[in-house]
Amino acid sequence: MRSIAAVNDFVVRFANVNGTGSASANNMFVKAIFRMGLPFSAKNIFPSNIQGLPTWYEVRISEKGYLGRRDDIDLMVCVNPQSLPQDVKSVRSGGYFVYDSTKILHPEFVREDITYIGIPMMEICLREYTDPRQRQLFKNMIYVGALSMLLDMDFEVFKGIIADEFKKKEKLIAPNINAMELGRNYVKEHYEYPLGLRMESRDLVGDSIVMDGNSACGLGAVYGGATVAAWYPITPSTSLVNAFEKYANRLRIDKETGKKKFAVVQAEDELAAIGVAIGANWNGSRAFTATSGPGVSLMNEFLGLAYFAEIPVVLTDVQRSGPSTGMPTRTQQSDITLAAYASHGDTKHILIFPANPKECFELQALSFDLADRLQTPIIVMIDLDLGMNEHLSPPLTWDDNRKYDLGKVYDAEDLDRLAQYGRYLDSDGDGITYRTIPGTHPTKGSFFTRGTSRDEYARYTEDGAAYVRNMNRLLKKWDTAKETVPQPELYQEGNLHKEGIIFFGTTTYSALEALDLLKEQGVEMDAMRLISFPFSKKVEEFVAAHERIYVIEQNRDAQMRSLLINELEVDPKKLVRILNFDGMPITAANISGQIMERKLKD
Amino acid sequence: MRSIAAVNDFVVRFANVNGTGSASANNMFVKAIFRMGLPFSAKNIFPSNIQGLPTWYEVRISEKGYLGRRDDIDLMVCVNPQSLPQDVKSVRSGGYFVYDSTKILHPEFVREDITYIGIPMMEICLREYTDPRQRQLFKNMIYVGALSMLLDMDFEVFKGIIADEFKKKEKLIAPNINAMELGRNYVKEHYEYPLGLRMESRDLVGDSIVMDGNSACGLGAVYGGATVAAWYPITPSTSLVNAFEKYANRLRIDKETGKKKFAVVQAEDELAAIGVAIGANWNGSRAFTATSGPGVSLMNEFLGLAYFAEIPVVLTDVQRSGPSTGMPTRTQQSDITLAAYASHGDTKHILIFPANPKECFELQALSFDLADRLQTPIIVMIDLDLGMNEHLSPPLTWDDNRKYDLGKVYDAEDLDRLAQYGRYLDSDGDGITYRTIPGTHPTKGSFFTRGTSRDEYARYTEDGAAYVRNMNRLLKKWDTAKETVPQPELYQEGNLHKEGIIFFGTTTYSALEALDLLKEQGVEMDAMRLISFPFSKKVEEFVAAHERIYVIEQNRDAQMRSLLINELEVDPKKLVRILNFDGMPITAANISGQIMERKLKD
Amino acid sequence: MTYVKPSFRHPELPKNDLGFTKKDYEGAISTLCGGCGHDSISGAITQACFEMSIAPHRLAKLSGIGCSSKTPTYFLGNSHGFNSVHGRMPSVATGANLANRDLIYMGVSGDGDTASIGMGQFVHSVRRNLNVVYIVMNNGCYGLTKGQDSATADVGSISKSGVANSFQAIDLTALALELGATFVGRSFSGDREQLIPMIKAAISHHGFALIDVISPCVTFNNNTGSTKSYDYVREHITTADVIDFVPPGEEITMEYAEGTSADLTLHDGSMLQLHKLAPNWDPRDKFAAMQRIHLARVKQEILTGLLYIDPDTEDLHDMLHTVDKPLNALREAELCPGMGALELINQSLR
Amino acid sequence: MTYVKPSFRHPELPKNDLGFTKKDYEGAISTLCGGCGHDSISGAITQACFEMSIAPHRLAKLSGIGCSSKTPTYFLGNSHGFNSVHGRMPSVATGANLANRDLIYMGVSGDGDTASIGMGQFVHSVRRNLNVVYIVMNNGCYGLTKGQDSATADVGSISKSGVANSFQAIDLTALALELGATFVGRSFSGDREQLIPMIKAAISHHGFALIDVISPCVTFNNNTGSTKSYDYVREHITTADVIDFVPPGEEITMEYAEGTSADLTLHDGSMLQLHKLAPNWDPRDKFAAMQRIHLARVKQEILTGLLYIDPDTEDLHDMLHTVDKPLNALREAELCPGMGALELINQSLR
Ligand SMILES: Cc1ncc(C[n+]2csc(CCOP(=O)(O)OP(=O)(O)O)c2C)c(N)n1
Ligand SMILES: Cc1ncc(C[n+]2csc(CCOP(=O)(O)OP(=O)(O)O)c2C)c(N)n1
Ligand code: SF4
Ligand code: SF4
Ligand SMILES: [Mg+2]
Ligand SMILES: [Mg+2]
Repeated sequence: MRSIAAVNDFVVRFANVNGTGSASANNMFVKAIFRMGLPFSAKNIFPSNIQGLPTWYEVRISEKGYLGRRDDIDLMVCVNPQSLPQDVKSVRSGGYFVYDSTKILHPEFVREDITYIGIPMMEICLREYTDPRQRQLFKNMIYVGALSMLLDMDFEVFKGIIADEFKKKEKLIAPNINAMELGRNYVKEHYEYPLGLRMESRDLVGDSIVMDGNSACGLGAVYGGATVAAWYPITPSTSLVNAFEKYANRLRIDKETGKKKFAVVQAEDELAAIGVAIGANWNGSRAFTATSGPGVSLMNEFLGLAYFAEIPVVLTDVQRSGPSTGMPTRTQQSDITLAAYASHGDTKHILIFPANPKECFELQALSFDLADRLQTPIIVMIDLDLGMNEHLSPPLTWDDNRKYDLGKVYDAEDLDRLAQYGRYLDSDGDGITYRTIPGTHPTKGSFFTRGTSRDEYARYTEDGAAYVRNMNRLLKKWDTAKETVPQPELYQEGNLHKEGIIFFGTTTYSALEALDLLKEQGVEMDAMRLISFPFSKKVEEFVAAHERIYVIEQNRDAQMRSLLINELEVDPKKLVRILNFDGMPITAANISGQIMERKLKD
Repeated sequence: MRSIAAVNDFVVRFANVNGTGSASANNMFVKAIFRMGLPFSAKNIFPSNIQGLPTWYEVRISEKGYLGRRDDIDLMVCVNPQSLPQDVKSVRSGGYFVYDSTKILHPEFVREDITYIGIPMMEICLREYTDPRQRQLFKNMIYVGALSMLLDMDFEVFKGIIADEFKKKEKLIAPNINAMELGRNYVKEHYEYPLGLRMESRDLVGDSIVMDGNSACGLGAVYGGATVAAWYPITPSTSLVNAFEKYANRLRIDKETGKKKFAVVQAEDELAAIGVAIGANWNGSRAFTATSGPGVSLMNEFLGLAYFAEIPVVLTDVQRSGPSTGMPTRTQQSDITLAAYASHGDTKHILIFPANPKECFELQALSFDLADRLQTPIIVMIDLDLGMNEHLSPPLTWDDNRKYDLGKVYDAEDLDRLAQYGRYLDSDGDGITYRTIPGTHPTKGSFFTRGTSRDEYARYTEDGAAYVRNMNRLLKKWDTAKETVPQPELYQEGNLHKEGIIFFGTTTYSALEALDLLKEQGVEMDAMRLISFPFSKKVEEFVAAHERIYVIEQNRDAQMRSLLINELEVDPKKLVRILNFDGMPITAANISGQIMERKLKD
Repeated sequence: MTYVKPSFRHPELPKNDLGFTKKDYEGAISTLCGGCGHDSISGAITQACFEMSIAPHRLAKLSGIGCSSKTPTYFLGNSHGFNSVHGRMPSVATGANLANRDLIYMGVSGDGDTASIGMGQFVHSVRRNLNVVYIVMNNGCYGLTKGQDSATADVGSISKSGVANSFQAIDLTALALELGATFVGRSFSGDREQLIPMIKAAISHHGFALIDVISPCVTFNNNTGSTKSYDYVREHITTADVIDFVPPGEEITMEYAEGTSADLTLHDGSMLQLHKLAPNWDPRDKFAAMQRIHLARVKQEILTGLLYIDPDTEDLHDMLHTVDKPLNALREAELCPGMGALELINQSLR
Repeated sequence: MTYVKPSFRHPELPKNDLGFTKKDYEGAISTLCGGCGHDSISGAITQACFEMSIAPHRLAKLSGIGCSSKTPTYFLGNSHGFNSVHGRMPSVATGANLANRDLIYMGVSGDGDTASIGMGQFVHSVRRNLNVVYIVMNNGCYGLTKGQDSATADVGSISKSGVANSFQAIDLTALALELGATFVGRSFSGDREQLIPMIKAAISHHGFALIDVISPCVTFNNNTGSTKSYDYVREHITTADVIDFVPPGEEITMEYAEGTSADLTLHDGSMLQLHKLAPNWDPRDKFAAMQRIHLARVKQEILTGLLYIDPDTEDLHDMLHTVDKPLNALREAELCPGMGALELINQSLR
């Protein structure tokens, strides 16, 4: 049997039991990779359950810096008897299987083509520790220790991480290091190390940070000036609002009084959550809510109100696998159609697609400017993968000279200057009209906001002509939005090839890797990453400039492709579907495979 | 001044005050036209108000049998001083203006180019009646009387109508006839009659009936076997459920006990309404709900559940002008995108588009078969115009040999025969699986219905492969549905021309009339009426067979056109938008005008 | 169509402390049915705000959907208003209130808007002791959709179509009490003397103030047999107390007999004198209030008056510990931590 | 992943009147946290249905979303179940009940599912006296989303993260009483003796039967300071009465002292013996029940027991006058009026 040999380029998967504190141990493993200067990607594959069911943690180390998922598992660390049968199967031929050898492995699980490394983790724990809780926790540190030995990882780095980790509980430092050593020593005594799989320190991560997208969005909302957050708990968006509150409690407390310069309301449901956000924005505060698919469905009526009454509001949709409750702990990009056209009647909404934590931070913050500028809902579309997994990301930056763009708002002086104020008068010809905030002026500028048809002076009307004028102005505003929203990212100067690929959000990592895979097979194409809907001239030009474009997305019905066809009036034949919707992040091999398959058909 | 002269081909508009009982008088006028054997269309143009605001009633008489709206008003009957200024303006040159001359007309409202016919309605009432309520009611009969004289209508017909109307309150017959005579006599004494506008009896309506679409849908639900109706009041769908209850109370009472073979629940909101309908269908009853745009928005989450858990349910959307509260008493076809893709995740829903009361009856009834057969929501899409206005329609028919298609349901015997029951096993290969109804068998066939991902045996799973199998099976079911739903109507044998038009629902009347107008201008094209979404082979072929197709619809964003592009992968350039979205039913002149304009561009 | 009134100034019109006349507190001409109870309530709101000298821009009107929810167009034309969606006024009001704690929020709803589709939001805005005046124009039916029974229609009440309602009525005052509302009153659109001071008290109250106003629908629910008709209400109404509202600063002129009256100081310094109280009945005793409501229900009486008040409570802002300055007045300097703080965060993420 | 239990038959297992063993009433192995109160309630439901000899297919399970709403997978595996969407179980149950009045409907929900997102539907299913057993597995938090406070969390209760809740708790029993519920009980997941007969009584009750079961969340809300922890509940629990459930036919064996017990005959002929009653307290007296609940609240007691029952009431079907035969059993012949009737209708439309 030939065992796999690789340096800084392989996939390790941990099989744990949900709710046994394995997360922190696994995180240390990843932190160590990071501090050894190696690019990685880590995916939590967890059940919709609180305790007891199998959960996996998958880590890819990539010297080349590929941050997408890769399918085959080179090394499996199985600490969960319940999932052991499938875990054994999932190791690639030539791979390694690390397991708790306290109980001997049943013969039926012994494969000829992989290497087994048994570590009697429970046995060691029973010997070393008495407190059952300790036994569970340190068991995790033992396998991390063993791994560090097997994979030739820098133990000093681990010591540093443990020291940082327990800064506040110093007496936990030694025991944790000791637990790791138990694992390291067992390996020393019983196995040849390192394995064919090894890590070598490099300097490849520069000043990058490690952060999950939800935390970045939450922090972005703090920087973007959000003062009101209303939400209802739902996986995978819960941690976004939690992060906003955490950071706000740190950065938004009034020095003198200790009072809060923000308000977080846990609403009774999603209808109320967006209602609160709309009410606050209407009244001049920057407010937002965050949810996932089911919540967006419930927010439909309010989104239509905000579109038609032209009230700014920011909504972040952390997408999960639908429809309905679907697979609530799996990822997908499948709320696109709903978000783009949410609510009855003729409506269109602005969507923003961050692709990494840095963008989550920047675009979440920017969304408040966009909402105020365009006076309409801004829907930030991320997904479970970006929101809940930790990603290697460029550091966050903020220009201290930046001013919030509050959009077109008349203050008291403006109103005194005006002969007559018309809330829906398109005085600038860009489709965007001037609003006033309650409390501005005792006798001028007040108006009545409503979801019913009204004239330029916000007066109720059933006059068809006035209605049509207003609906057409909203289209004009839509055109203005196209060039106001963040522009797409192009990955080449000009267009070099006949074919192109379009992708967005978490599809980016694997799409870029796929370009390399294709190149290896002699296939080259141009690439564009969408960041916003509606699509700007740039997007239109890219599509026009290519004979065929592969649209890569993570849903069944090619929802983004439909938006491109509808809004750009493109011939569908030109846009090829490249899809993955099994709830796991799409891989580069999958993308390049589908593209090559399609090309063979030609 | 040349006054308009026309026989059986003109438009009369009544300007009344909302809530003054003018409706019944105006209806008599229409009934008379009908009984004189003349085709007509009647539109109620009412405010979102209960009492006091202006309301209009527009009647078109068309010997040629055109049933769509026509714009210019030939004769205005103005009984509302509030709207008189705009009413005077709206009469076409050469037209007639009938008004209450009790007060003399202010000079500024006197036009040179129209004929004024003053009837001192209030004065006559004050003279003839003491009771104020009578004065108001009979005032309406007086102008109807006057009109009958001016337009040369058969008074005997009116007498018959009044006799029928007051069958149960006979002593009201004479006074009403008398009131009409007051009007007739005043005309006799003061004016030349008939006017240039006249009606002559014909035999052009055959065995047609006059009915509104909501009543027809309500009756269709009775015939379709609906036993549970859950709803929440909203204009313009309220009268649909009211009609179901009215007819059910007449036709669904158990002889012996006097008890009801149906249940109507006024729910607390639309979420509950569709929840009740879904619960009842899940438990083996045929149940439905009806609402309008705002309700559909609120039903999004439940629609996704019914799609994914595969529960039959029928929803009728009586569309009104959106977005948000919009113009609640105006018509539109603008919920199409929302209905087709309602809810988060990858979802698609079946839509049915009746075009007249006969179809409302038949298709509403058929929807229950479709829902049971396809185990998914069936959304019947009508609009305010079809739902609330009375339409000339072929008589309703029902085949007494017809059996309800309850779809794939296992009973106790089936289950005893089965080795193992799998709720989501595609045993027939058409994507449709077998369900069981609670209470069927003590130990076999029970399963757990859920909105989460599950395997073929309805067991919860987070396995991506099982999830994908299920989602692909739903697509297979979607393909099955294409040929299961009602097929489009073609208006020619084979394809005769290079161009074609596509229309649906209430757009039909004017689209067909527009074909004649175009022909007069030497332009001929093929026509197809869509009745269902998804689109079948037939639709695909029609689109493929033409170089250019004009898609006629009543919304801003060309929503049906988008469905055609998305689902049939058509080049958008081929499909030309013909739109009207001012809340009034689209006219033939508007359609042919837009088409000619477009052709001039070529 | 909303008609804008010709608002020519009558110099002789009486002015309030701010120099505004009654006209400055009026709205567009009502398009409701003649005689609709809702119009009387609009009048009472106008009068109360005029007399309290509330600067029009210091008050915001919020409503859902319905004839009742249309009324904000017909009063306080110089105040911002928001006619939101059906049943969701409470959440919009919550957001507005969080954005600016300094304004007065006048929430107007109907029995359908609140007791049916809006029940969830109503319950939770009470729970949060949101600082709003919450007026329910209660006619026992859905006026705007032509008179269907609402959830506040009494069992046995006959609708215009002659059908008797068979479902339990929801008593919003009792419900609010059970949920911990801090100000609960009931009144009748036909009783301005009672309604105007009650509205003033509600405006002065710091926290959630519910006023359930029986407001007959003349078009759909004023028939004999209806328990929400003018006649029925007039015959069955009883009052728990009479309210004198004494603005901050002004002093109390009236004296009332011991045990039959109670004086309360409200958050904004105004005084409330409740008199003609039933013997040993204290509007601060929640359980006694519940008892009275239930007794009245048994006796088929419509009990009106200020039924319960807890004059000093914590509202949502107090519970969330938000700064005193309105959140919508905070700017970059106060909101954005800047690059410095961000650098530290980056550090912590390596 | 749901594990199907190996259900090999133990011949010696006791059988009930229908010849079913306890196993026939069990479900899949629970995936809830070890020690979760919800599992005890599942056990009690299983036991009650086994002892009552309910044919598995004569009962349907309905729930919303949450750990609590997952439990129907873990009991009565031979009964149909519907795990619907969050907070909407009441409407789905209403539809199911309307379709077939002959089945027993076991609705299971959580405090989040009912008191937050589901409040509106809960209130209105009470109002319609829907004939369901409505069990709230009440742990004062959102278990499945990792322990946020729910609307039933008491003021001052400390969450696992150490924060004290500042919002009023919603007491579902008091709320249901105020709304006219006809069967209101409260129990504790740890008290099978009380819970099992209460569930039997609820099943036998004709109309809406609420059982609010305090059911600690061991993972997120069992910490000291939490008022929903096992320890706190055990320390503060009191019982209003003890229930003996006597199935139809069987006769009463126990005799209890005058004034401290009450015998009730339920709709299905079964008997209910309530004893150890507090002096002069009648569970049929709604207002007395409210009073007791409020007193207990003041004393910080968790009052359990059958708090109120009205044994003979009209349920939704009675109020709608539907036929006795289940609506889902009616076929064309009974439902479709046919062409004859249609011809008359056509006539009337000319
Ligand atoms: C989501 C939604 N559902 C239904 C409606 C239709 N609708 C408008 S007003 C109303 C009820 C109003 O009743 P109430 O709140 O009591 O006000 P009232 O007219 O009686 O004053 C309804 C059901 C709507 N506008 N929106
Ligand atoms: C529309 C919607 N919003 C939010 C969620 C997320 N969610 C799942 S369970 C739950 C709360 C459950 O709390 P509870 O009903 O008390 O059940 P428990 O887990 O405590 O037993 C929430 C908010 C959801 N599934 N659907
Ligand atoms: S319908 Fe009723 S509630 Fe509406 S305006 Fe008329 S009287 Fe008032
Ligand atoms: S999280 Fe709490 S409620 Fe959920 S299963 Fe665990 S203990 Fe039970
Ligand atoms: Mg009302
Ligand atoms: Mg809970």
